[in-house]
Order: sequence, then structure tokens, then C-alpha cells
Amino acid sequence: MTKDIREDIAWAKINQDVLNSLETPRKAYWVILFVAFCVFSVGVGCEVYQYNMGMGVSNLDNPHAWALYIASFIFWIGMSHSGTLLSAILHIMHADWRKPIYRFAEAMTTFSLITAAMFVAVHLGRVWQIYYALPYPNERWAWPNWQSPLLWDAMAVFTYLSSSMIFLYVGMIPDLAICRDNMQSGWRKKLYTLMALGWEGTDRQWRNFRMTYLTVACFLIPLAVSVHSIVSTDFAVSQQPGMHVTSFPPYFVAGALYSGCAAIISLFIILRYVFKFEEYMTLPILRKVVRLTFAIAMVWTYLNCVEFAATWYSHDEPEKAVLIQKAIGPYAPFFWTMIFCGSVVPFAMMVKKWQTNIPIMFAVSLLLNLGMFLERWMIVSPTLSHDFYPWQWDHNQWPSMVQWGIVFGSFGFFVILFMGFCKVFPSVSMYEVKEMVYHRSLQSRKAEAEPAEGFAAEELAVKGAN
Amino acid sequence: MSQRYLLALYNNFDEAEQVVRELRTSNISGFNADDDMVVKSPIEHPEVEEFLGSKPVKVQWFTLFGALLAGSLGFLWVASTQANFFSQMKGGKPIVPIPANMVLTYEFFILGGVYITVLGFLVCAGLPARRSPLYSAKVSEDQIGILVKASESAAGTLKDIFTKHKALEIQEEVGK
Amino acid sequence: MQHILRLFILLVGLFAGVTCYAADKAPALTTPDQLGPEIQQPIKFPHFRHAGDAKDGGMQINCMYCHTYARRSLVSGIPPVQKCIGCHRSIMSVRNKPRIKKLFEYWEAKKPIPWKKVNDIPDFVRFNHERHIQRFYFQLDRPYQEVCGYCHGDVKKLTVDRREKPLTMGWCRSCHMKDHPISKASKKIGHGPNDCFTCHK
Amino acid sequence: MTENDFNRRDFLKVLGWGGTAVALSGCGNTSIQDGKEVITPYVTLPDYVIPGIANYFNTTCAQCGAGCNIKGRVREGRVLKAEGNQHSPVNRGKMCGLGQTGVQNHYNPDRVTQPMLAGKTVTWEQALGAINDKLDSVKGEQVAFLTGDISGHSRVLLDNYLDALGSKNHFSYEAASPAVLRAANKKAYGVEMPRYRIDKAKMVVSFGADFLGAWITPVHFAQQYAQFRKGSRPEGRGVLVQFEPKMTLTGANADRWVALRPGSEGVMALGLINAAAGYGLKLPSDIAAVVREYTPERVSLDTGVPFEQINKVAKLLVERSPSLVLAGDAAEGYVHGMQNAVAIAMLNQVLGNVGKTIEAPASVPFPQLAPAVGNRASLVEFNKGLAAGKYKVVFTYGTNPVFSAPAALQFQNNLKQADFKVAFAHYMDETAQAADLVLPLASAMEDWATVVPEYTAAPEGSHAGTYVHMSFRQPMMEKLYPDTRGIGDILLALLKQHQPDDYKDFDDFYSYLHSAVVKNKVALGGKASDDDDEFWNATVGKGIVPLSGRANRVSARLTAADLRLPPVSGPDSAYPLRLVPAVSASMRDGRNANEPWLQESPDPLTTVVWDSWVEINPQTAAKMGIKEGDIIEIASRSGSIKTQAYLFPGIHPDVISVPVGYGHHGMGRYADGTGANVYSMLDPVFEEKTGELALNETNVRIAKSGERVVMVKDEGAVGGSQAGRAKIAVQWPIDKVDYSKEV
Amino acid sequence: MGVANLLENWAKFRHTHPVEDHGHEDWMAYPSDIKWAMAIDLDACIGCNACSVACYAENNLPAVGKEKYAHGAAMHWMRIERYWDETEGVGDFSANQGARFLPMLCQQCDAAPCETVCPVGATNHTEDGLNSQIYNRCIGSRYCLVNCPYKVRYFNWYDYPSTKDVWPSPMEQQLNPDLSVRGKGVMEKCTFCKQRTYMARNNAKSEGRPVHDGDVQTACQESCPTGAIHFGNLFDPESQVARMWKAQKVELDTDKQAKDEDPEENRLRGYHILEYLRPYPSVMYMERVRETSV
Repeated sequence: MTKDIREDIAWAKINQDVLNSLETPRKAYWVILFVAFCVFSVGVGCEVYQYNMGMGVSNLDNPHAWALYIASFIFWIGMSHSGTLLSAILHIMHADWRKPIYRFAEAMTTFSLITAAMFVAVHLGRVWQIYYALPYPNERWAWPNWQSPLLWDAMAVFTYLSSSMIFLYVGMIPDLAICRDNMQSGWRKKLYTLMALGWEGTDRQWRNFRMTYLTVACFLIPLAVSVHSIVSTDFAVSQQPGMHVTSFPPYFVAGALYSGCAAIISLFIILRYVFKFEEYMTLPILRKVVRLTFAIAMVWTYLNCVEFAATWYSHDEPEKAVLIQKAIGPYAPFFWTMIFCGSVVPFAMMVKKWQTNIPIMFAVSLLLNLGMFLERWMIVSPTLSHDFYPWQWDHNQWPSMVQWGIVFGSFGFFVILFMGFCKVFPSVSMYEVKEMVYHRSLQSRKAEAEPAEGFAAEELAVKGAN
Repeated sequence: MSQRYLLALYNNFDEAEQVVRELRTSNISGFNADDDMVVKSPIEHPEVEEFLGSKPVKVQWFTLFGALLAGSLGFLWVASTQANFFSQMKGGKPIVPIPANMVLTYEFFILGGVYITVLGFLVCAGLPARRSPLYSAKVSEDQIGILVKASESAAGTLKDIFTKHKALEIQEEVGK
Repeated sequence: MQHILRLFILLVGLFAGVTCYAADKAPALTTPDQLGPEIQQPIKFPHFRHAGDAKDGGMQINCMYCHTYARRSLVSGIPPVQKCIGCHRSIMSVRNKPRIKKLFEYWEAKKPIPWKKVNDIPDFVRFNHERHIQRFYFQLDRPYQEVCGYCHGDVKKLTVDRREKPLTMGWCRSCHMKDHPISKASKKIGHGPNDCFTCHK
Repeated sequence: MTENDFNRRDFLKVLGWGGTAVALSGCGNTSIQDGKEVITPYVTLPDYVIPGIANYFNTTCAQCGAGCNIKGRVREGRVLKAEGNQHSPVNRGKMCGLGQTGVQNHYNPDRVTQPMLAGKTVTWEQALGAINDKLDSVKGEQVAFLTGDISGHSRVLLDNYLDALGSKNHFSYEAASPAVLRAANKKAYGVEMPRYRIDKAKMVVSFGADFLGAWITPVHFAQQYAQFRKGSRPEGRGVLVQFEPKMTLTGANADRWVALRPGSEGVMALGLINAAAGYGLKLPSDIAAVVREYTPERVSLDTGVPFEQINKVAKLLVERSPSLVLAGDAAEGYVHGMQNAVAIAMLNQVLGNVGKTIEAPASVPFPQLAPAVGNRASLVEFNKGLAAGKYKVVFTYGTNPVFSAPAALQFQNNLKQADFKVAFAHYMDETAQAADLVLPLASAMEDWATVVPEYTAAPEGSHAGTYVHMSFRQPMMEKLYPDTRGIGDILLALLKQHQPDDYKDFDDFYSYLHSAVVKNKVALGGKASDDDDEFWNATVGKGIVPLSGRANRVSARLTAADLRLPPVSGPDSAYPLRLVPAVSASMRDGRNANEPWLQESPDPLTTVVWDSWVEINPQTAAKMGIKEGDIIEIASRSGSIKTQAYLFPGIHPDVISVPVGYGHHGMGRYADGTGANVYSMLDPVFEEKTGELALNETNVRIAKSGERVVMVKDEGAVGGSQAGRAKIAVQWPIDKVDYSKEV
Repeated sequence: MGVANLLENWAKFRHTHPVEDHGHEDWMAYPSDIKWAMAIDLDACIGCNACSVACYAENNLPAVGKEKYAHGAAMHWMRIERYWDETEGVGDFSANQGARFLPMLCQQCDAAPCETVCPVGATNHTEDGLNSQIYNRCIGSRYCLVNCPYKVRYFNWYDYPSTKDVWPSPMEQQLNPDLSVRGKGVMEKCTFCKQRTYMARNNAKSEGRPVHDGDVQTACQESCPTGAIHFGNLFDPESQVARMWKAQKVELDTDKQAKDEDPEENRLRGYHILEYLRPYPSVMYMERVRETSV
């Protein structure tokens, strides 16, 4: 089988390659950044307009109180999941093929969470009063209502954001030390020196580092799971048919992982191409990610079926009505596109030949994310247009350009943040790639030494990994 | 009497291991292998513990403490705010609803856990710190460094041992 | 180890501090008075002269003699010019004081006096004078200076009135949380309503 | 001028909010501000005024002719809201949406604020002078007054003024008025407007009488209806059957709504008589002879109603006596409307309802105060006169003929024949635009007046036979626009031009009214010993003055000879559909179209807002491939309009219906351009006996214009469906209901 | 207070449902013996919209105009719904028995779904059993509207006070000073005419007596020509509303009424709308009756 990473890469070369990716960007980089900025400013423009005119300009109406803003909020939070969650899980599972790719995945987590947080503000009717929702001791003695799932959201997202930022940073300290040692002068030197905290790689540091990293990883897994199940309670705790669904928490988590993995694939491919990381982000690793994604896709599909089946066999008329409304109503095209993208397209990832075919996988990953965005929208809008009370049913509501503009702009925002990160911090973990290389070479040496006991080599490798 | 610091750089881990073992076996006056020796490496080598003598890690205690503290204080805080915000009835639910507060407690639990773990890490690993006088960028690249502190008398013998194991480079400095 | 110790103390202190401040800090009923801005009124009405104590040369007129609606309505009401004239047309001693002259000018012109509003709470707040007067002046039978003074401060020492209390929500609430006997006779303890809806229009 | 009045006038001043401003949460004063706001106290203050607490003043609603007694809620000199006056025999403390909107009529931003001569602002002196000059140059009979319903002392002044000018030309025109009914009632019962006792009837059969919506005095009838529907009533819950081509609000509340072919109401009535005979109703032989030919089969053929239905109703009518049969707009609006109404009255007669559920009204003791009720015939006559050039100087007040006259009458052109046209206008409406001189009227909330409603019910305890009442209208705040004047003041000023010495001691209408009332205080229920001002204040305070009128008696005076009905006309090949202009409860004839609350409150049956629509039966629509929201072109022989289609189950397949009152031009920001004016396309067909304009005689053809709009209406995507949801608007057959326990 | 307060009153904080301990006796202030409730007789309602307009007049509701109405921005706190008898299938209507009218307003639920979900606690349960909406506290997350099964909450999608032709001068003089005019981004809804009930309680208190039945009428009730709307204190056994509820055997805090359960009672007319969701609405509707023999 093809190795997922060559064992004879010189460690110095690893440093070199990664540090190169930090050097002064090419023209292409600026172009992309500019485009992203334009997209973002479209969003900003729309938001300013909406702020002045009132929420009405976004074509939200009664009863469609929620639409794309909430949908994108969930989408971005979902996007954040695989980053941290995968990196943490795989770390605990000692699956060391994660090492070359987890860094940018975690960065993705952080930035998509920030983007999501932005949507909270966009969504509010009186954003200038947002401090009412913050639990700080104030003269009025007024506290937010802790019973509201929105508050749980805020709490969970805050915890998640800060924790995954810490996780990202802690994991980056040794690399920052490397950068520090390789920078001659300039603001980068100062920055890295500051952030490396004087890391020297002594045994004491390594020892505590290992324990810390492991512990935080352990915390992050339940946290990440809780975050999206809490987001799902925004709907599951409400009464509305089509939102009040028992299977939502796992469903949302699966969806989150799903979209996250898809995003990882896209970014994997982009970075691999842009920074020439072919040697680290190798095709075998891509294949592993793709297989993982496929597995999650199937879980998601299954949970979808569970939800539909539960609705179908229940005697909950409104619930059924909403489902039928989704399937044949004005939202049908989006609904079926979602089903297609979410449950049919992934089968392309079963074809062994395609798993490592860059263009195909790229297209697939984009389609998956489209599907996942539609999924969130299909949870929010159809219910509100077809809930308990027939008099208020309204089937011809369509988000206005303002609303689309802000959603569109959020992507620009994300890209700006991410590209900024790639140029300031190493988007591949150098020291861990070195470890990977080291352990692989160790294995093979053992294997040569006593070919009989490949098993021992495995064991050692495992020990090595932690 | 004045101290000396020695830093020896090695190409790969096996050589470094030999050196350490020898230093520990041969007891040299004015040099305590347990305290005065630090191994610096670009990557994490669990094996170090085997021959360097295992030293305990305390971070997990921070974690435990932080999580419990934050969890309990979090619950108390949430509950008492609910009890004091005019104690307004909401939707026929209790003013201090346990299920809702459990969710929040859970988040506080994790929040505290993570934060204080990291604090613990900084404390235990002695970070942030100034870099020690003898530091080579090579260590962060691909070489293993062995930093020892010894009396002048011992310095010579140490150097011999280093060179015997074909150290790539030996830096020396007079400590105050 | 010292790090750790300091750290714990710091952390506990932080949490405990926030929680306790949030939960336990109750501003006193009468906060350190913070005077509102000076306000230019069409006539510099001398409150101290009318309501002030005798030793300060005041006439100790009950606030509710002029602000007569305080016990019957949400608003205490600014007395109609008629009322001022009612007394002053018979008080010859001050008849030629400039302020009184001005007053009579308004009266002859049958023009209302454009007083500036001094204690001006936000428009979405409903403050009901009647309830407070009924409760403290009539039921608990407290002296009127004290009752009015809860919110208006010691007006009887001022010339032109100025806001003397914060009049913020937390300040109102701090009093609503206090226990008062529900009537002079009974020992039963009650206190102000705590529905948001009672004060927010 | 008593002290009290002085206070009152002073109190009417609009002052700064007494310390309680209108809060704009989010914007406005949201923090503690000192000295920003000014509070102006009153100079002098009557003791019944407490700042921050509202006062209520009794007055009379002016939104329609019913004359409901209301009270205005006044704070800090502003009138905020109207509530019903509990002591009123008419509305008994209740109000309709139209009446509630009176405050918007008063505070309307599009009111006329200045006298305008040929488009230029002038002073009152100039304006009145101009009238005087014109009048000098013309003879008395060349002066004509066109008004809406007008009664009370303003009518007295008006008549005096016309006498002073030596003119007899007072035309009272109301676009929507039961004029034919009056004639028919006169013939059948001997009185024009008897008192209907729906609350006494066990069953009501209504031929298109929308007594819950827009018929005569809806609020009063609505309360009778409430009694009528009470299951706990000794007579038991009444049954309401409605025969009409287009469902009205009343039809929507009927136990059985029957769509019958337009114009066949009379036939149906006679058919019911005949069928009732079959169920044992005793008929005089001559009548029996006449109605014999109206067999259920034939009737159902003519009316398109299955004869089982006819029999059911007839059977129930015989069983449930006393009953009440009403003839409404839907029955009147034909060439033979009179015969229809008479036939329906005959149904009452044979059922023996006359005297039981149809009671005699009392007539007003002072005939000069009695209402000059409007009708459409007077417009036609007035129009003829104009066309002949008989009138040189024309006054219009309280009506909008240019808007509501069918285009075929050429009214607008004929109006040009008159060389000086004076409009007393509240809005700059179509008629005011056509006028040379526009005189701004004070609103009903700023003005003195007395109102004698055409239909007065007797309150409990009063002597019903002779009870009539006069209502007061009093100002509740000072004028918003100082240059507006009440009709009384204007007429008084005009009168002074001609008879200065008769009116010299009245400096305004208020003093005229005051003296007129206190002079007759005995007749107005006071004692000669009463102090004038006390009496005056008491009377105005109550707002209602009971008068002891002359008693009338109703009698069944129809004979078989009166029952002559033309054969029901067949369909018109070129114009296959019949157009029924609908008078809706809120819009009426459109004089209040510029009040946003009315535009915003959905039409009860279609829930359409801010626009007019055409109701089409779903079957008809399906045949023509019309969908909701299609812009339909409706063409009659005399004109055409375009409006949006609404598929409406409550309408006869051969009928379409468009609400009147929409489609104004220049009336104001809210009325302009909303909807189409259906009056303009009516055929000039007249009722043969009374000469009334027959509203339902217009045949039309409709075609899709190709455009399509999303209809702005309140109902959701599934229309009036409950989508199988359990227990939303539940309806229950009466035999499954137990009223015994109800309170 | 604070923590001490919490521990001391723990049991009280754990009260599960307002109606259990005779209403909204909130544990700190004097107990309230008032629970405002309504009874609407659909058989009397003629759908004339008078209540709706009266509500506009009383509660400073903006007339939003055609375009905004088309975009679902209508602000009618009290709306009249018109349903048809459905012959077969949805959308196929019969008008033979007229139309069914249903006045729909905020049901002031006792276990209101909207209250728990507001992130800032802008909507709470008051001691007299109302479902309060604190305009100045609202941040416009609109969760309450999403969670309201009746969809009777209305959001200020635009800033009506500053919108052209909503309150052009002098129309703003008609605004009722007793309650706020809501700016943009605020949720609002029927309050059972809060300002009126407040004044009624205020006057009663000043006269040292309980609030009698008839002391207060809501604007819709006051205008309703057929008197279909009844409003009063459910805890006052003498009040019209309480007697009607009792006569109809309608309970506040159940999801099934007597008439649904035992066949003896199924000739009663009272019911709650969507009561199976257990919001415990404070408005009782009485079924519309139709004569079958014609």
C-alpha cells in the first residue's frame, strides 16, 4: 500500500516547506483576499441598510420570523465542528494521520465560530440593546433569562469558541518556537517570541504539554457534541411542528460533523494546491478523510430517515403536514436538492478511483456543503410557513436581496480570517509531522529488524504516538 | 564555587540516549544527574522518561479542581441570578428550573476545566519563561540537546563523555 | 507550588466576587444624593419659602396643597396659575417682588406658565404618584416631607427644584425590595410590586 | 357665557401632556432627562379635570346617519378615543369600527384648513362676501342646496336660509339609503321607517337586508341580533335565513344563506306565502288567488333555489311566529324594486308580524328638526335641474355626488352649468375639487350640533309609542385648524347677510343653540323653573334629549291588487353577468375612505385590505379560467373598471360584486388610488315607482386583462380552510347544544 | 438576599405552576387574587371588525399601509378570522351556512410557550395572570413569535413612528399616552388592555376594595356590538367570566375539558383553541351554533 507520508523527509525540509508558506504572498493571494473583501463589504452594506430601516427590509415577516440568518448561524457552527472534534477524537484514538491536517481544521473551527457569532448580531431586531442578553451585574438588577435556549446557545458557543482557540494555540506553541527560531527580525519575530512563551522543548515542558493537550482534547469532545445538541434545542425545545423533534440533537451533531468534514476536504485540496503541501497532505490521507466523511454522511442520512419515519408513523397531524409541505410545497426544490446533495452525492465517495481524484472530490465536497446549508434552511422556513395555525399560513415568502447579501458576505468574512491565519501561523503542524515521520521510520526499522513481530512495531508506534 | 552550563547537541535520539544513560550511571562529583540534566528535543519523546527517571505530572489536578469549582459556582450563580431578577414567573416553569440550569452547569464545568488546565500547564511547565542561556535553534529543528549544570571540576569529564558520543557541538558557559 | 496557591485564591476571589456583587449588592434606600442639572424656569420659584421649615423662614405648606393631584392621579400636577393667584392676590407684602409681578403678568395675559419638567423619567415608565402617596402618606401616615422626599429629595431647602435622586430602575427597585408594614396598624410586611409590567408601559 | 362655560372653553385648549408623554420605546426619551420637556399647566382649571386622568364627554357619532350616541375620551385637551354611551337607546354603549374611526376623521392630515376661492386661499370675510355677491345676481329659485342626511338645528338654519333666499331647492342625497323601502313601508304599514324588533322575532327572513353591516342603524340591530341569538331567551334561539345574490355580513351570520337569482326576491316572497299556505297558514282568498300561481316548482325555476329549500323555510315560518321579514338593498335595487319590497311586506302581513315585530315609530314633535333623509332620486332630479341650467348657485354639504353619481348621468358636466359652486368640505374630495368656493368644515369633534336620527328605538321603561330623541354633538377639543367652521356657524353667518336683525344676538351657533334649547326647555324634558344654565349643562352632559313625539300606528294595509310582479328577466347575452355593488360596513359610500384604520381593517368576508376587488363565484371563475389576483376588466354598457379577482363562495354564479367607496381621486393620501370606483360604471336605470337609481340593474361582462397581482389580504395561503386542525372555529348543530346551563 | 435568599426560599422557587397555588401569588409581593380571563361567544360574533379597530385606537397600533401589509407586517393585535365550511377536501368551500368568524387575540397563556424562550426575559407572567411584554427590554430575537402556536405576537419590522404616513401630524395627537408607541425591532402583542386593568386595580386599591366585575372593560369588549366578548377576573366567582367558565365546565390548566371527555357534557359549548399543546390559554371560546332544520 502507498504510505500516507514518506519516512525519509528531512526534518529541516519540513521546517523549510512550512515556513515557506508564511513568506510574502503571491499575487494570487492578494486577488483572493480582495475578492473576499468585496464579498464581505456587500454583506456589511446590507447590514447597515437593515440596521437603519428595520428588519423588514430582509423580507422576514409575520409568521416567518426566522429564516436565513438562523440557518446560516447553524451552518457556520456546524462547519466549526469537525475541526476541533475530529482533531480531538483522532488525537485520542492515536490516529496520527491527522497530524498534517488538523491545524488548519482547527483554525477553520475558530473562524467559522466567529462568523456564526456575527449572525447572532445580524439577526437581532435591536442589536444596539444586545447587552441586555449578557449576564453581567448591572444597576438594573436585570439578568438574562437562563431558561431560553438562546442563552444556552450563547453560553455553549462562547465555551466552545474559547476552548477551541486555546486548543489551537496550545497545540501551536512548539511550532511557534520553530518560527521564532527561524525569524531573523521584524514584527513576526516579536510576535512569535511573545507567543512561544519561551518554549525550548525541554523534557519537562513536553511532559506537561502532552498531558494538557490530552486533557483539553478529552474536554473538547463532549463539549463539541453538547454545542450542537444545544443549538438543536433552539428548535427541539420549541413547540412548532417540524422543529419539536426528539432526534434533533444527534441529527444536528451528525450534520455538523458532515458539513465540517466536507469543508475540510475543500480546504485540504485548496491548501495542498496553494502551498504545495503535496508531501504532507498526501492522497492516502485525503482518502482517509473521504472515507470518514462518507461514514458520517450515511449516519446523517440514517437520522434523516429516522426523523421522517417517526413523523410518518406518528399521529401528529401538524408534524406530518409540515413534512408533506417540505416535500411537495413551495420549498420542494430546495428540499430535494438537500436530499440529493446530502444523501446521494456522497456515494461518489465510495468509488475508490474517485476518492483520490482531486477535482471530483472538490466538487463533491462543495455539493455536500450546499446540501447542508439547505438542510438548515429547510428546518427553519417550512415550519414557520405551515405551523399549527392555518390562518397564518403563508407560502410565498422569499428572502430579500438584503438577507441573501448578508449571508453571502459572511463567506467573505470567513475567507478573510482564514487567509490571514494561513500567512501568520503555520497551517501544518511541523513538530507533529516530524513525530509522524519519526515513528513511521521507527516502525519500518523494527519491521526490518524482526519481520515476524510487526505487531511489536505497532505497539511501539502506538506508544510513540502518545 | 562557580557553576558551568554545558549544552551538547546530537544528531539523533539514540546517541542522546546513550549519553544520558552513561551520565546517570557514572556518578561524577559536582553533578547530579537527576536535577542538573535537561533534554531538549524538537519532538516529543516519551522514552525520555524511561531513562531520565519519571517525574510526576500534576496538570490533571488543576483540571479536576477547575472543573468542579466552575461547575458548582456556575450553578450557584445562575440560580441566584434567577432568584434575584424579580423572580418573574415564566411559562408556568419554576423560577429556578433544574433542567435548564443543568445544561448551563455542564458548560461552566467544561469552561472551568479547560481554562484551569491550561493555567496548570503554564504553571507546571514553568511558562512563560526566558530562554535559558544555552539554547540552539537546531533543537527546534532536528537535533537533540542535552543541557547539564555542573561544577567546574565535573565539567571536563562531562565534556569527555559528550565528545565520546560524537556530539555535533558543545556549548559552554560560566553560570553565576 | 506558590503559583498554584496564588492562582486558586485569585480564581475563587473572582467568582465569589462577581456572584456576591450580583446577588447581594443592594443599593441603600437613599443613595448619596446626586443633584441633577440646574434648570432655568420662567419664574425662579422658591420652594424653601413655601414648603421650608419655619426656622428657615418657610411657611411649611404641604406639598400636596399645590401639587394637589399627587394623591388622586398618576401625575402630581403643576398648579394652575389660578392657584398661585388665589393666595398671592391677598399677600400684599410681596406684591411688588419681581417674581410675583411676572406671575401676575401671566395671569392677566391668561397665559399658562411654561414650566420645565424637572424629574423626567423615561417615557416608557409609568410612575404612579397616587399609589405612593396613598401607601406612605395615608396608610403609614409618614410626614409628607419624608414621603415626597423618598424620590424628590429635600425640596424644601431648594429654590428652583432639581433632581436629587438617581431615579434609575435599580434605584426604584432597591426601594421596592425593602419591607414595609402594609398599614400603620398591622404588623404584616409587604413591599412594592415586582412585575416588570407594573412600571413599564 | 357662564363661568362653567369659560372653564370648559379654556379646558378645551390643547396643552403639553400633563407629565405623561407618549413613549416611543427605542426612540424618544429613553433615559432620565431633566428640563428637556415642557409641561404647561392650565391657567384655570375646573375641578372635574385631573391631569393624567381622562374625562369623557357625551356627543354624537357623525360617521354615518345612524346617529349613535358616543362619548369621547379626552386627556390634556386631546380627544383620544370614542366609546359608546350606555344610556343611548340606539347603540347602548357599543360602537362599530366605522364610528371608532371618527377620531381619524378629526385628526386627518388631509383636511381642508382654509377657505379657497378658485383655488386661492381667502379669508372667511372674502369667502362669505363672494357668496353674497353671487346671490345678489341670481334669483332665489336659481339657488340649490345638495346635502346628505341633515337634521336638528343645522337643518333649521338651512331651511331658514333657503327661505330667506326664496328657494325651495333643498336636495338631500345619500348614495346608499333605503329609499325604496321607505316608500314600500309607507304603502304597506303607513309609516316610512317602522321599528323592527329582531330581538322579539323567533325567525328572521331577510331579503338582502344587511342589518349587521350597513343597513339603517347596524349597531342597534346588532344588539337586537345578539338578543335574538341567545339560546337562553324564552323564545329560544332565533333562526336567520338570508336570501340574496351576494353574501353580506348578515348573510355570513345566517343559519341558512340562500343565493337566489337577482331580482327574483319578490317571486320568492310570494312563493313562500304560497308554500306557507301549504303548511296551514290562513290566507285571505284574494291573496291566495294571486299567490297560487307561485308554486314552489315555478319559484325555484325563477329564483334558482331548490324547492325543498323553499318549503323548509316556509314550514319554519309557519311554525315560528312571530317572525320578521326584511327587505334590503338586494331587493330594492331593481326597476321593480318597489314591487319586490311590497311582496316581502305582504309576507309580513300574512304572517301577522305587523304590530308584533314591526312596531310603530313616533314622529318628531318639531318637524323642522326632523331629519331630511337622503335618497338617490333627489340626485337625479337635481341633476336634471343642472342639465336644464336651472341652478346658478349650488351648495353641496355632507355628500360627494361627483364621486358617487354614475358617469352615465353626466353629473360632472352638468355641474359646470352652475356658474358658482360652493362646497362645504371636510376633505378636498371630488365634489370640492369641482367647486369654485371651498369652505372648510370643523370636524364633528370640534363642533356643536344636534342630531335627530331617522331610526330611534325606545329604551326600556320609556313610553315606546311616543319616544323620540335628539342627540347633542359638542366640541371635545379646541379646533385643530382655527380657520375651519361648523356648518351651523357658516349658515348663521350667511343668514346674517340677509336677516341681520333676526340673528343679531347670536354671535355664534353655540349661542343660537344654547338659546334655542333653553327657550324650549319644557318641551325638552325640563321644568320651567329650572335654571337655564343648569338645564343646559345637564342636557349637554347627557347628550341625549328624550322628546315626546306624536304616536303613529302601523297597520297591514296591503291588498292583493298591490302584488304585481314582472316576470323575472332572462340573461343578457352580450353582458351575461349581473353586477351587485356592495356597500360594506366600513367603507359605506366612501366618504370615510381616507381614514387608514378603515382601509387597514380587513373586509370581514374577503379579508382584503387597501384595495377594491371583484367577487366571483369559483364555478364561474373556473369556467373562465380566472384565478385569485387576476386583474379583471369589468365592462357594462356605461363604463368599465379594472380590479383584482377574488374567488368567493358566497355569491350567485351569475353575479359578480364590487364594493363601493373605493377609487377616490384627490381625496387624500390614504384614499387616492386605492381600488376602483364602481359607481362610475352603473347603468342609469331607475326604479319605476320612486325614480330611485336602481343599483343592481347593471349587466356586465368580464375579461382577464392578463395582469396578475398577489392579493393583499389577511387570510393565509389556505384561505378560509382550517386544514383539518382540531377545534379552531367550531360550529355545532343546534340539536347538539344544551343552553339550559348557560349564563 | 442573593444566595441566602435562594437557599431560604428554595421551595418557593420550585413552584411548578402558577395556577396551583391560587394564581400568580408571587412569593415576594402581596398575593394577587386576580386572574384576568376572557370568554368569547362565537355564536354572537358577527365578524364586524369593530373590536379590531377599537384595538387600533386604544393601543397605538400603526396602520402599516398596503405594501407592508402585503409583506405580513400587519399589526392587528385583535384579528378577525373568517373560515368556511369545507365540503370535501381542503379549499373547497360551502357558504350555505354562512361563514365562521373567530376573533383571535393573545390568549395570555398560563404556561405560555413564548415566556420561557425569551433570551432577555422581556416577556413574563404577571401576578394578575397576564403575559407581559416589556417593550424596552425586548431585543428582537423573535423567538417568542416562533414559539407562539397562535401566532398572535407582532413584530415591528419597521420603525413606524418615523415612517411616512403612519402618524402624520396631527394624527400623532390621537396616540394614547397610557402606553408606549413601539419603535422598530420590538415584539408586541395584545395585553388585555393593560393600561385599563392597571387603572381599575389602582382605583380599587385607593378605595380599599377588591376589583369588582365590570370595573374594567377591554377596548374590544367595550365596542363589541353584540357583546360577544366577556372579560373579567377568573378568581372572582361572581364575575361574568368565572360564571361562564364554570357553566361550560372549562378548566384553565387542563388539556382536555369535560365536554371532550364524558358524553353527558358534550352538549356544552366552551373550549380552548389548541389546548392539547397545554399552553393553558386564558380565553375560552364558545362554539358557534347553527340551525339544522332549514
